[in-house]
Amino acid sequence: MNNINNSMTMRIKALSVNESFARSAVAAFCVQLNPSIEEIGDIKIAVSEAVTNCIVHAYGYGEGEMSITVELYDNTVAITIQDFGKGIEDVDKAMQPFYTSSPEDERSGMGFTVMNAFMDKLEVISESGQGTSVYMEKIVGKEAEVKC
Amino acid sequence: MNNINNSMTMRIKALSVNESFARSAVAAFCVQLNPSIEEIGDIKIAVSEAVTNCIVHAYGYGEGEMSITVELYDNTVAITIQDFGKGIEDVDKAMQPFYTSSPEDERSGMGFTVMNAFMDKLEVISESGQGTSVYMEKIVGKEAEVKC
Amino acid sequence: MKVLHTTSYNLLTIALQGELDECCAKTVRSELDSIFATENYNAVVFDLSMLEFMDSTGIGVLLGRYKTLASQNRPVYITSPNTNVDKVLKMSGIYSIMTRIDR
Amino acid sequence: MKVLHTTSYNLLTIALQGELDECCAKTVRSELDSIFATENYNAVVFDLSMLEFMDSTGIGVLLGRYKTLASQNRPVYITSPNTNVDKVLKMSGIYSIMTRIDR
Ligand SMILES: Nc1ncnc2c1ncn2[C@@H]1O[C@H](COP(=O)(O)OP(=O)(O)O)[C@@H](O)[C@H]1O
Ligand SMILES: Nc1ncnc2c1ncn2[C@@H]1O[C@H](COP(=O)(O)OP(=O)(O)O)[C@@H](O)[C@H]1O
Repeated sequence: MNNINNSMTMRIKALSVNESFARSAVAAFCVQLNPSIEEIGDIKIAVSEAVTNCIVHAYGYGEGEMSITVELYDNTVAITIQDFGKGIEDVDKAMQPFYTSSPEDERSGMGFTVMNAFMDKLEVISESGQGTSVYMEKIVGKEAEVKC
Repeated sequence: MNNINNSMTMRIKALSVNESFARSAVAAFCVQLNPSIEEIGDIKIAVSEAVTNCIVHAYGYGEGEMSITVELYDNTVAITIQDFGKGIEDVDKAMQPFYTSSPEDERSGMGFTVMNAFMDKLEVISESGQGTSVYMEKIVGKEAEVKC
Repeated sequence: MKVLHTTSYNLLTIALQGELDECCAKTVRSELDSIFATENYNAVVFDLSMLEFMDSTGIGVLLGRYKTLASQNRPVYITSPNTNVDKVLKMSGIYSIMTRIDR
Repeated sequence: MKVLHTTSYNLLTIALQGELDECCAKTVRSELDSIFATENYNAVVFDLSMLEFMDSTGIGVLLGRYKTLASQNRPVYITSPNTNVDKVLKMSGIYSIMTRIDR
């Protein structure tokens, strides 16, 4: 990973109307690295999973904020999605496919599995009561070519 | 203006490749208030003017960051665009139509005039060496209707 | 999100249009359940050709509907997802219980 | 941003395609100047039908080109801006020096 070329941080309310904004804004920022349409789709879904988790799990549909940081390197996108909500007691368990703490909401327990599958790197840092930080990386495009 | 319904803050590098991202992201966030296409166009251009000024004037094309905050009220969008650059010595003079400090760059001196014309409110707070904060409001749409 | 439906020869076709995420999941769920309760059918096809986006919340919605329909012995099929939607469906293993049929 | 051009009967038509802002202004300026230097023409039309966005930086670019062309007695016209581009052009007063012609 080379020198950081560009970066963006946004802070938004943990409202479900912001889900589509969040994934589109991240995708729009990543366009600078010339990703393919499929890569953009992968990034959108991974962002959507992490953002949904903030709204649903971190704040239980209540008030809260989340922060999304996107860093662009030569051919890599690094995304950090952070909340200040209730945190995860057992991260390893939470990351298991099909594990969900809210089966009654028909959640599939596939959120982390999707992030893992669609991105090239996934790191989750969390502690009970301390919020959660999800860090993901994806290698995209062929070459960083900045156009306008 | 009623209770704030939603808000977003982003911090981006003052790079000209970020101009189109910034105006599109603000526009995408405002869509929640059902603005007309013309209103979205007005917002995009006003944001573009303020963002360009950060890049060109505040940092003179050099390194720097800007922060963009969008607040949605019942039928009003409030946008604050802030930089931490060189500031404006005489704000009243700067806001005059056709005044520009860089005529050699073929700047038109119409930036503030455009913001004023296309938004419903414009407030500029600045001091030499202290950065600049541009606050704008626009009344949009008919009614706040949140869809997804 | 729009949920459209037509029934012909006892085949109920549900077309999902737009972006299926957590924001609209609740509405979509109840729209689907009310269609399932009122139509006359013995099999269901989800036509995803107009579905632009879906994440794992959507998987949950589909699986939830599947459970009810399977318990009534009504088979469920999926047709025409776009590349990205297809990727999520594949990795969720959903195709092993809802066959993908393409024309 | 793309700058396209055609010349016919000494009328040079420049079509601007995309978004004209500060990011591409420098490139657009030098592309225009090299077209102006090489073509054979006595009037210029800016066809803005494919211009999706323009801000006051674009006004500066147009005014800059106008100055040179006017000093050579070459009239400059504008055609087919979209509603939002038209609004900026109007408020800048540019139509008083570059006539808007529509077909
Ligand atoms: N940001 C978060 N804050 C608190 N808990 C979380 C967060 N993200 C995930 N979790 C926990 O991890 C579990 C698994 O998450 P995930 O794989 O996304 O599946 P799902 O969202 O369908 O439950 C969740 O059920 C929840 O208990
Ligand atoms: N963010 C800023 N930081 C420092 N100076 C600024 C800033 N915004 C505007 N200015 C000053 O105000 C003047 C007028 O701005 P504007 O009306 O946008 O016209 P233009 O950008 O074409 O010069 C600029 O030329 C500059 O001197």
